[in-house]
Amino acid sequence: MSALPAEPVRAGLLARFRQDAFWYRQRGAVLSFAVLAAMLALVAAVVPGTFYSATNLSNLAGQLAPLFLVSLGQTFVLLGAGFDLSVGAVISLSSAILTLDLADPVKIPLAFAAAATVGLVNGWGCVHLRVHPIIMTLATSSIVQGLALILLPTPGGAAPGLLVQLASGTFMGLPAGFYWIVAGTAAAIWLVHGTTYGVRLYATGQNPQAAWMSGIEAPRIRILTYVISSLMAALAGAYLTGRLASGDPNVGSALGLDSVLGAALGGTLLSGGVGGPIGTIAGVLIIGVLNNGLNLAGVSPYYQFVVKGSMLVLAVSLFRRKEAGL
Amino acid sequence: MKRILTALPPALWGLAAVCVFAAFTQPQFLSLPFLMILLRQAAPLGIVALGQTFVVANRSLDLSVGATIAFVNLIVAHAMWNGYPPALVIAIALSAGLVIGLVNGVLVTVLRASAVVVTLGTAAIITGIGFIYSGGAPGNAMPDIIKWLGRGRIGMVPVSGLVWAAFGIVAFVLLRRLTLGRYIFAAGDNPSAATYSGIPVNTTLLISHVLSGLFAASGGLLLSGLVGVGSLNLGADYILSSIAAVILGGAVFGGGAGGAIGTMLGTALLVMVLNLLTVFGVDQPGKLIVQGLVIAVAAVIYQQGRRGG
Amino acid sequence: ETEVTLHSGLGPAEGATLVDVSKYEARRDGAYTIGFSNVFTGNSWVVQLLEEAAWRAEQFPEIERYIVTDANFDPSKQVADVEDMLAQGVDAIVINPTSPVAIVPVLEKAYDAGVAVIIVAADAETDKATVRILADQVKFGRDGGEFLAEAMGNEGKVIALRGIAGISVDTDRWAGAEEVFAKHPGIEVVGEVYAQWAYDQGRQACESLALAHPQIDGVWSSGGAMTQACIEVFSELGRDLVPMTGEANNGFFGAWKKNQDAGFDSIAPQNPTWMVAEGVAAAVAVLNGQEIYAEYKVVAEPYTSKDLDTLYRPDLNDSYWVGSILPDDKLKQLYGN
Amino acid sequence: MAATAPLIEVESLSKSFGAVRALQDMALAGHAGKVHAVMGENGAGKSTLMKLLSGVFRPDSGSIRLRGAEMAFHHPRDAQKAGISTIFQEFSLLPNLSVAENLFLGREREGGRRLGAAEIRRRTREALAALDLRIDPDRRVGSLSVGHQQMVEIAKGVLADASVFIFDEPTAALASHEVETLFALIRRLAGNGKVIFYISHRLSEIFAICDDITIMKDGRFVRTVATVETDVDEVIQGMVGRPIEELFEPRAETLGPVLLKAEALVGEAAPKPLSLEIRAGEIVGIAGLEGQGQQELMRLIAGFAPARAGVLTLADRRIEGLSARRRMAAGIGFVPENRKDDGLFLSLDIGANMATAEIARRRLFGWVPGMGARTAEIMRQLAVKAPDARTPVVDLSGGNQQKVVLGRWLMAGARVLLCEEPTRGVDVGAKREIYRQLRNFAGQGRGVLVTSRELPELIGLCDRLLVIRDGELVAETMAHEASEDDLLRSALPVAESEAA
Ligand SMILES: Nc1ncnc2c1ncn2[C@@H]1O[C@H](COP(=O)(O)OP(=O)(O)OP(=O)(O)O)[C@@H](O)[C@H]1O
Ligand SMILES: Nc1ncnc2c1ncn2[C@@H]1O[C@H](COP(=O)(O)OP(=O)(O)OP(=O)(O)O)[C@@H](O)[C@H]1O
Ligand SMILES: [Mg+2]
Ligand SMILES: [Mg+2]
Repeated sequence: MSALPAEPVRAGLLARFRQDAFWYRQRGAVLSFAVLAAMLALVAAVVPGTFYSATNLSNLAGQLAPLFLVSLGQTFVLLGAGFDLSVGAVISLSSAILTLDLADPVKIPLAFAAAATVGLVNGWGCVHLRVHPIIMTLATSSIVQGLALILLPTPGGAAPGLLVQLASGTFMGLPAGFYWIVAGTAAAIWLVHGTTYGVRLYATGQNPQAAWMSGIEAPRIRILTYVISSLMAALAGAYLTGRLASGDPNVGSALGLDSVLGAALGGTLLSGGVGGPIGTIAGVLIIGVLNNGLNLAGVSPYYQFVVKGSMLVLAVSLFRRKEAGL
Repeated sequence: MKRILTALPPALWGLAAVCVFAAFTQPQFLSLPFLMILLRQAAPLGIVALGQTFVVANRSLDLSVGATIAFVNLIVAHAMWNGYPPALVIAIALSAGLVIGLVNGVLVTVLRASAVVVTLGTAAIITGIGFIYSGGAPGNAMPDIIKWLGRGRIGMVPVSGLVWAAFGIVAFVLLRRLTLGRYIFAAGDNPSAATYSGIPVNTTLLISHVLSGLFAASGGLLLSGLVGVGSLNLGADYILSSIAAVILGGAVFGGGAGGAIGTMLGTALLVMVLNLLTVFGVDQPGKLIVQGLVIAVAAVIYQQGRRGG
Repeated sequence: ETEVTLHSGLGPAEGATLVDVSKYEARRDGAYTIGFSNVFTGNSWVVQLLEEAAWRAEQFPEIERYIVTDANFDPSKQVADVEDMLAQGVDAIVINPTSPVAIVPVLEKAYDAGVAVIIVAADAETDKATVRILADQVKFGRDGGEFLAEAMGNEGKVIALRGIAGISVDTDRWAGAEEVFAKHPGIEVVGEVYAQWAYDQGRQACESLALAHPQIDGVWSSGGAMTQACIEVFSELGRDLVPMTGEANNGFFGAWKKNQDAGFDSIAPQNPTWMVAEGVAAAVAVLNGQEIYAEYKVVAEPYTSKDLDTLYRPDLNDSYWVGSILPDDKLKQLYGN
Repeated sequence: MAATAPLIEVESLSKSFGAVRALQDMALAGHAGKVHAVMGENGAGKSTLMKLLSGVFRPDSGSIRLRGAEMAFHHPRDAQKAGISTIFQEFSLLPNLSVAENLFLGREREGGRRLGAAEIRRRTREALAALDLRIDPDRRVGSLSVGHQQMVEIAKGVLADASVFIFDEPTAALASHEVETLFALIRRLAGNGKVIFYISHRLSEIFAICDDITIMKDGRFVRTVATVETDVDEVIQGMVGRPIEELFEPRAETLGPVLLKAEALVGEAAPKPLSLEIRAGEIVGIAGLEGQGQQELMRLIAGFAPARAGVLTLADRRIEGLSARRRMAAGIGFVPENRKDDGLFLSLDIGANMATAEIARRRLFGWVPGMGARTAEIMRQLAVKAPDARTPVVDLSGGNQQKVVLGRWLMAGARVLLCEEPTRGVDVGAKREIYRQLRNFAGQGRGVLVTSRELPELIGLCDRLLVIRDGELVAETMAHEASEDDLLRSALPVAESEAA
């Protein structure tokens, strides 16, 4: 029997990123941590005292918690080769539900159930009805935003006391937002890297058909990514409602696309199957440091637009992909 | 026969349904003056959506159209152009759109960065430059010809409607009669196969983005003419509306479907539905819900049709 | 130290008390950092407000740093902005709240930290504010409603052009108008559309409503550029102009003046752009330890047709909001045709 | 035929896709220890049958019995649990997962316990070792050669300890020596009492390894015969419904002038200088083991990889400096190996698919001429089986799809066609058709350069053969003098060929 020649193995760090499956999928994360490090150094040079002050870092944690949560959720959807534009509206919806005139034990589960339903509808539409994710979630986003405005036409209402407590103040010297971030990130990393669901998600994101033929419930896995994303959005909504101690039917609108930015800047490819929550940590921090650094440096809002836009384009240009397009 | 039926854009059926509905409930809606007004309302969005069609057919996306419209508006309204020939002002505005499209195109093709992120980034940059350029205080030195384009009429017919039709013809020819269109649909369907057939895939995508920028600038010009003054944040709602119109017109990302006519019908459907909702006193949330439902239903029907055919 | 005088269009609110300025003694070093947290930079009203506030800040030698942030309508971004300002050690925060409740916790945090908190233009539901400078938005709507009722002879069909759904400025104005309409059973609101205070959307809204309703006897508008758009729609459709409410904007004044001969009449309630500038001035007053009330209201009455000739500035463009505190050369530079 | 009870048995199985009746009243019986071939033309329903056995589709009617028990699979996993392991026609490996992750995908748990990473690695190594493979379990599958990928796919079945193995065209992407490795494995599996269903369009393989042959046509069962009791002609007659006298066309009698000439051409991925020439009327074949630089050579000539040094002339015109697009305009045509990923526009129709290369030669803003007549003519010439040019190419069988890609270059008037694996996954009838078209093409004074993993195909189709080894052209023979043995000997690496 003439055996096949052994597969050539190239040595070196760079080859590792091509040949080792784990590092191949995480190469974007490595890059974005490098970008983050560069930015932190830059900030240290420009606004050293204020940025690295305890107050500021603690503020930063509070500010970034919602973006962390939605971006992590979005990461799941992107890994499954989907796209969820509706998270912003889901945040608004959960904020609206959480400030309804209902008992806390009713409305808190209700908010998450509503979010899960939106996720299921998104997943169902994309997976079983085969509507393009951008189109599907654009449509549901519009519908969900409408519902949020019906439930809560103007900002206000009373946030559940529990959420206000959980989202404000400090615990062991660290701000509440920090714990939300740690909890969300740990859960996401565990799901992706610590469970069988994670491998199956990577498989499904690359090629749902092949994954299915390998005996995996690919459709269910893809639908689940939308549910996770919606639930994370609801969690972000809960945090925001607690932090702002009130509801707002528009509170999530900016976070929809920002969540994609957070995940994409972290090296998760929009084509699916490459990237992950570890990179998203760096991606979100890049956005946060950028916003915060520009504010601290006293850059005028006009110039902030230009600087932020350029940084975005620059950072994302580092993640060169196989094919151009979406 | 079935092939032909499923090839028709979903917007056509939607439009027919809406017209029948209007005929029974709001007959004045279908009166000529109102239709002319609808035409004028639809024209700027229609042109932007035509531009969006190129990128969507090419499996990309342009989220910077809103910022482009606002930027064009700031340019043409700026006092700096007092005394210059209007043609120059228009040329400069259109060149701005062209440059924005070019930048998007280069970033998307050469750096192969995600179009979603890139065009969001360029949108932020353009918005910032617009603010800096106008000092936040938009002028109102708009040449009359632009106002005429935006609100003028020839007889009963709005000039902007005619401009839209002209752009429709241009887009139709580009997409369905010229090599470029074949390149776009081929590269949108399978970039790899397109490369191996000798199609200049990158150039094609670049041109799609340039066209989108150019069309967005043209739409912005009409909208500016309609508004008549500089106005910050003009056209922000055109980003999602233009995508919605393209989807209603039957184009999906790549896949060889959709085109100029579909997008024009899609725009008409969108504008018609929103007006009808206004007339029925449906409030903002209701409009959002109906708009979402219309998009979802169109996409589902279209997708089912494709699978069967 | 400068003696701060507030704009004459402001008056202490009913029952307003004096601020206990001794609380800010620790900060009275004559070198202040003042932050202004803005809602959104997207229309000419806000832009003029920014210009006026910046100009007013320049006039005070004791302001060492003047910081502006833009929340882009996002309450959580505004919370972050305020936090960032606190991290920079501001002495006073002037804020135009995105939401009456969302920013309360962070404002209270600022207040408790001894920072002067000046709430301007829209209210926030907290006691922990040093000074408030507010325009009465309900009155804005009510004044418009009353004008309409009278001009229509207390009966007829009205369409309403609203601003942005869910923004308190708009809901308050509409509440004022509804209050009036409720008193006159002959008045019927036949259509109501949100047009974001913008010209292009106001135009579309007015067009659909005008065509759907053959009879319209009055137009109530939440202000902005929507009324101007609606006048043009009516003229274009060849319909008789009906009474419409407006706002004190130069573009609208121009349209009003142009159509006066055709029998058009209107009213222009004020929502002065200089409120934020006065907020900055109030902050300086507080920090300087000057006597100041805890709440001011805009006492300016709406403009009517008799004010038109004196206030309309044909030499400035449509983006100019009437009643600016900016010096004339600055206005010409910003809005000159 | 075996007298024992079959291990797996299929009776009156039917399956329709909309109006297409892919399978009707199909019968099949697999006996332990036997290798059972399933044969039929493209679209005969072989893959559909196997997908029913492996739970990908559910039958409309009929029964599947495994060891006498009726089976109802709702999901591929059900079939895998029942002990049916399938190597699908289209790869089901995930390129960005590691070898270990691929092998254990969907079976990370065993008896309710999750397998640890270390254990998965160990068992992956064992499964690979059983196939004589030395691959790092953490290695990304996408970075392996196609041959190794196929082996990993098979290792998956071995690992599952299945009792029925289905191989749907496993050799379509393998080179001859890899096929040998595979066959050894299949024999070993059969020896262990497994049932093996084997699908291939390569008749020689069927006769080399299979015990029984089931022939099907148009979704129906034709007959099952023992391999020893039949011959090639009979099988073809059963599949196609008519005998095929001669698979290959006669070779060229006279050759024209040199059309394409490469002199010491060097590219980034092809660092060793390559020289070759193709004459008008000639079909030249490139033989070699998997991954010896065939692809790099083809793509270097086509212009998808820039030339670093050397000269390339097409009919006396230097083209090494031109881009791929320019070269195509100058008369080079390129048919990539992976038809579905790199060749076809699946949602476009035949007309659009055929026209691309011709249109690609035109100016960006040029007017598209009417091409209906020309398309119809080429469709007729190539005998493409489709109602008209508006038919979407997804609806075509593999052979017809391949014809569409060939037609693309006929339409563009290519003078030299670079053709990778022209008959991959194509049935005998269509193969013959494609050979005839390639010969026709050459006959019109043009040249063809072909790579193929099937040596008999290269020998039968070509006029002259070049052997590539480790990026170098090491041997040249006239096809009529060539033998598989000689070719293989020159193709093997020096060390191994000495050993052999
Ligand atoms: N998923 C599907 N949807 C619709 N029709 C299908 C599908 N799969 C197969 N068919 C149809 O079923 C018939 C049998 O196809 P099948 O793939 O089983 O052929 P095959 O014998 O495997 O061909 P080949 O030799 O080319 O692999 C074909 O006519 C095809 O059109
Ligand atoms: N999902 C599907 N929907 C519709 N038709 C399908 C589908 N999958 C396969 N087919 C049809 O099945 C037939 C054969 O399918 P298959 O994928 O086996 O092609 P093939 O002829 O074997 O090609 P290849 O040799 O390249 O694999 C083709 O006619 C194809 O159009
Ligand atoms: Mg098959
Ligand atoms: Mg096949």
